[in-house]
Amino acid sequence: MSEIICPYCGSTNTIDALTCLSCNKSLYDDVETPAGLPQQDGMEWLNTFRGLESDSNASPSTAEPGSESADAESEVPEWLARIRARKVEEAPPPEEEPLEPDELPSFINQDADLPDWIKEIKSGDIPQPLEENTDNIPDWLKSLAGEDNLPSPPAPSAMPGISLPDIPNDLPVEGLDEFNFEALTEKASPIGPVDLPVDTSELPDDLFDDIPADQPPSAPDIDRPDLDWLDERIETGIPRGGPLAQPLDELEWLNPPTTKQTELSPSTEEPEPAEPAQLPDWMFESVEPTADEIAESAKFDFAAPGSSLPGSGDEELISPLQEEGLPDWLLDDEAAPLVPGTEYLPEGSSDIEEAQMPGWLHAMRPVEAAAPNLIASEEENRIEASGPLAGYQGVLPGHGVVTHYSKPPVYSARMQVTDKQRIYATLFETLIADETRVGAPAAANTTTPQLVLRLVVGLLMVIALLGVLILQPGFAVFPTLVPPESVAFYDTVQTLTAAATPPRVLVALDYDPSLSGELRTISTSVLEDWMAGNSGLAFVSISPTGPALAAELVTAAAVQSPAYISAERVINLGYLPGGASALAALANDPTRTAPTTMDGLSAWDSLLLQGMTAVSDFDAILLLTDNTENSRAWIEQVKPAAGNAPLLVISSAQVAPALQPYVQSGQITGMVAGFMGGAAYEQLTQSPSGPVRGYWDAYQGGMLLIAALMFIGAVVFGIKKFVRRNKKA
Amino acid sequence: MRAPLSTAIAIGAGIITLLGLFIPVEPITSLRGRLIEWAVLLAGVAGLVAIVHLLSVHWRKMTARRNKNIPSAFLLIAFALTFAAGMVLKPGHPSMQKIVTHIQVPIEASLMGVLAVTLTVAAIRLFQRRSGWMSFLFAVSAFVFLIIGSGLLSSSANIPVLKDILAAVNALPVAGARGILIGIALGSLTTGLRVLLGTDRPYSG
Amino acid sequence: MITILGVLGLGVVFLAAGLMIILRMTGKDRGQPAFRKIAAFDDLKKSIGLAVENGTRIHITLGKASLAQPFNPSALAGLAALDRIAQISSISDRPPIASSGDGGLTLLSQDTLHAAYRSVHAPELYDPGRGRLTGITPMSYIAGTLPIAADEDVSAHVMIGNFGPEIALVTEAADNAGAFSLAASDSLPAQAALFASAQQPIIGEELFAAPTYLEANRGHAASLQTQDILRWGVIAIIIGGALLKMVGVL
Amino acid sequence: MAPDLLWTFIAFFLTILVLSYVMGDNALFRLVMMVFVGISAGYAAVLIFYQVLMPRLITPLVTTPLAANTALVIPAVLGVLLLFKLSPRLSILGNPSMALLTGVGAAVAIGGAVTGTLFGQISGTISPFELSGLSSAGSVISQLFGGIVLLAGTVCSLAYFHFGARKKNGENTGSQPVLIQILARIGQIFIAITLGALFAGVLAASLAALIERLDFLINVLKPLIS
Repeated sequence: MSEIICPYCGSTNTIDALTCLSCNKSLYDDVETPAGLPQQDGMEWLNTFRGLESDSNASPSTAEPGSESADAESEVPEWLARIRARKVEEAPPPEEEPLEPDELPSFINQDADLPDWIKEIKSGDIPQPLEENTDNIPDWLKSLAGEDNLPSPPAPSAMPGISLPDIPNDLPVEGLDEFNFEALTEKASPIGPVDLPVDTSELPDDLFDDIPADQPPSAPDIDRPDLDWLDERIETGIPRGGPLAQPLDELEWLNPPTTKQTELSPSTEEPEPAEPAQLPDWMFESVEPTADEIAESAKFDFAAPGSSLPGSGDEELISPLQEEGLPDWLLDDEAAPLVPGTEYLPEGSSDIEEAQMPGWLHAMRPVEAAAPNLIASEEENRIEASGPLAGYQGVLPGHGVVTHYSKPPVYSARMQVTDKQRIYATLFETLIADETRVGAPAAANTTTPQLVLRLVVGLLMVIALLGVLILQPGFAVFPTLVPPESVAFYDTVQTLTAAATPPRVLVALDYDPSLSGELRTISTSVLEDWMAGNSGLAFVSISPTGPALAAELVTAAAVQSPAYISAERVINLGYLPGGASALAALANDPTRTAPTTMDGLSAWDSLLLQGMTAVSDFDAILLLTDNTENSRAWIEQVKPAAGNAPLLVISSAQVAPALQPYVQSGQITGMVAGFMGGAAYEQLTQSPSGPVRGYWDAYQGGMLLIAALMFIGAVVFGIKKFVRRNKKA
Repeated sequence: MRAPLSTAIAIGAGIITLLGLFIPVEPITSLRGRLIEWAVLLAGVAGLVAIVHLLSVHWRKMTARRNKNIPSAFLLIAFALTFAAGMVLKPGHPSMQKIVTHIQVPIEASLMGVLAVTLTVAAIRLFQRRSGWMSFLFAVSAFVFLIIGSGLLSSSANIPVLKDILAAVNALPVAGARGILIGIALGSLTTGLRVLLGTDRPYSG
Repeated sequence: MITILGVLGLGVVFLAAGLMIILRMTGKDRGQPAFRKIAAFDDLKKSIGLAVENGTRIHITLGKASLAQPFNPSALAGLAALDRIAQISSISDRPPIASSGDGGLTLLSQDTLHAAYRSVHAPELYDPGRGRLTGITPMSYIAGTLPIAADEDVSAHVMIGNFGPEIALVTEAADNAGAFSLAASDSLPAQAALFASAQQPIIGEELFAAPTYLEANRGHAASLQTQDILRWGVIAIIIGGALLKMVGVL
Repeated sequence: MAPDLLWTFIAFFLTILVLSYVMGDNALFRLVMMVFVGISAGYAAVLIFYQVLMPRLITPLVTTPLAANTALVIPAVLGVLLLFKLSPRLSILGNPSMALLTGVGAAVAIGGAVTGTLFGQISGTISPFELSGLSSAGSVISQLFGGIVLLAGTVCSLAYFHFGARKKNGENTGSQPVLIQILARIGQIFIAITLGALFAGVLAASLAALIERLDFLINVLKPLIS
């Protein structure tokens, strides 16, 4: 079974536990799923299926758009007001103070929209980097505070988790031309990933590329509200031009830093990798949220020397992503002829139109894709000066390439994960394991042993029964203890057949051919007794095959009663369509419900049924049944109409326990159930050669064989499970 | 609202039938009887329609371009022969009864026999499939009742309290059965009411 | 003739109907009511999800109860579950198939599928061939259902309806094919057989909870709440009645 | 070959082929199943025609004047409409017929559940507490004890099925009050015992069927061998 490790005491808990069994602390204490979140019809199950039941409501994709947009609207004025206040007062930004969680922008407080593991990270790790960042902020913030047009400074921090790759899908590209997305990117918060439904590990690394290495890390919270509304609009799918237009206009002030950045000279030179020590912690923390990144960190160490970091350089970017991990549209862009931004263009390439390159695409353009092409352009222009290829243009250089490429970064294989990350990685693995468990059940693996087991058990049973039936060893003792309901049955039959007037019995035949073997065997002795008393038998059935089975039954019983004239004393009223519903009609008026015999003759004018108009005119009702529901209908609907006529039941063993309540309540006068009841009846009648007696050896042997097999199976599989559990422990 | 006419018919017919059961006064009672009779007739017609549909499904399977299902042809032939014979001879004819007693009975009874093996294997594998104390109790109960049902204990009439013990053990399942049956009745009540309230409209296709 | 039992019966029906209506109306304000976890339904949801993702089929079988019979509510509950399953698996490459052992039920299963696809705006998915009669008698119904378990690439079997114990043959065939099986019946012998043979057996009245646990409409949740209220009413009546009987009042 | 002997051999081979399923699924078994489905459908169709439609609908409509059978016109029309269910395009025309069938079926089910099971089982649970007719103290105690066990089992089994759960902060915790949990635990015991007993009963019934079939095979083969 899956387990959850308590983040407090480390003890294991069942996967469905909400609080730790050892320390009694909540396993999800930082997960605040809001109450009454509307469930999106039909989609929650998919989350459940993915093993993220508790997250299902939290997923931004499942959250109700209406409510989200409403939240967004309620949040926007706050940050707008703050920004505007800053603009007016030129006061130090309030973000300099460490933010309390309550003060965090809406997208952070919207825990409900977040998967648990993200919430954990958010609640546990975010505040600290915020404080650290705010410590670092003042210098550059102060410098920026002097710029009127820059109420919010361009943050060099890349936004590793921002859902920017979604933007081209959600918004028209031409719409995005209107503002520079790079600015937004720069201004993104490291806390951003927690707000995103997408896995940050799938983001293109060049999201980070435009960050000037010389800029210190910024306080991301300043710009967080901007991203907040953007994310919300992107997620809620509000069409651009409407509600989006206004924030875009307001963001025009973001252009200067962008312009400033584009003025940075593109460099094909080896960038200076930033020293890890100089990097703020939040950069690492921001990587923490996604489980994929936890796995990714196994092959990539952000803090390892020699590796670059987001914001540490322009081209020399760490890309834990493989090409196949990129979205198609990004791959397409890579494959397309290079249309770089001005800052990357080498000399001679300036004829390419700048305007064709949207800002957002520029921001996301993988640097790896750009750099080799830059070299290629140089190569194409170079003319070989010496050797046999002298005078040719575009000859591959023998030595130049080496100088253009830096030594590939060495990625550390050492995984640097915190305990929490490990816990969540384990949890994630468990969830995946759970996901694959169902639908590809263990049965698939155990099919062969199961078929073998079935074959062995089947052959064993068949051979054993055949052997006993053929040899008739006589090892089984006939029952001497007789159930009281069988005694009552026997007594009733004896009383009625001993009467001066031969009784007339309504025989309700309500069993399927599948159990005709059992019921025919049991009831033959009973019918023989009725026939011995020259009883009149009127058969009726609510089963389509009932009339045929009744004829067979009478034929079998009549063999032992040669004096009995079946043609006169037996009448077959046929089949009552409508099943149990027809029984109410039968109880009310049998002459109308079953007017004719199977042969089409008028039943109630016959010698046997002459003068009868109601069910209560019968001396007894004998029900032969293999079915609880129909039995109930006979008991509840026909018995009350039968007056004092006793209701006798011959039932299959499979319904006997279900009919016991009616025996106890007296609604059933007497009952013979299964071979056991049949044997009891034959014991009472002292019949030396009853049909049940002939099968008794096989029956008792078979029952004991099944019990033994069941016991062995329980022991074997029980021990197996016990051993397996011990091994696991 | 989806299928308003059908919904009205279902609710109206249902309420009349229900009232006729609880308040047996004229003309509700006769109306109820009539509605039930109509329902039985319609169930019969629905049965025929469904049988035709069953045949069409197997006809399609048999005539499919790919993966032809040959056994479907046997189904169609068996149906055609039985139906033709039945229409000519009528159901009461001895030959038609032979179809039941010599074809349906052997097949159905043999399938029931196979079920004995299936259930035995299921009982053996019970603890492989699932553990837990409910399964354990189930297994113990089944084992005990198999022994009781075999008649082994009933052969020892000399043991003084055995009869009482057997009677007490046999009474135990009654309590659980009652609980389950009452629960099912409650479920049936609410499910039926959902139809009568128009919440469930399975006929609105 | 009007009897006390008749009046009482009618009272119970009106009480239940009133409760359902009130709970449904008040439920709109209070949100989704809380219900206990039933592991079988969780696994069913996962199996449906896997079937959708794997492109395999879901098979829902509705039993053999005739609509004109008193024990048809299990089939009605099965139809409600079919409706929900058809909706949520409508994005699958292989839409679910429904089988039954009664003519009326077959036609209703076709109607249900039709309505379900229309409700998700995909009426083109409807194929009457996916609502099948597999056999008209109880055992022929099982015989006709066996090939579905073996041949039709079914990865999840949902059995909700009135069956006999012979349904264990289908669960075994499903097991052999490596498919998931959830089974619920109102028949006691069938429940016993399914407890041992089905991967996820549903006991007793839990079968009526299937639509609610598959997140159907509020009416189903209200119906389940009503069941709970009536249950405690019945318990109170039983205990009170026993006490009154003991002291000789009743 | 005598017809009876032929029928016996048919039954014999069908039994053998079906029992071959014990060894595993096979083509012959499948073939027999298809034949079985076809035959049972054919037989049922004949029965429906001759025992339902003919006597209750067709014959009265044909043989008696329409004025005397106006009530049958409605089911006749509804029955004809039901035939449109065969066409996917026109199947909607059959909806009223299905609605009537469903409505009446639901009402019948409600009636059965309330008057049949609910009242019947409640009265059955209470009835053991009727002690007035008992003479000896021993029988009173015995019946009272039995009645209490029965009542406790019924109540606890019912409590086991309680669906409601507690909400915490508006979220479903899935947990139930302690009292219900305790009752449910006890109820589980009774339910498990009941299902175990029923399972043994089903096994006994199916074993009886297997024995009867094997005996049939032996009886057919005996004369041939001897």
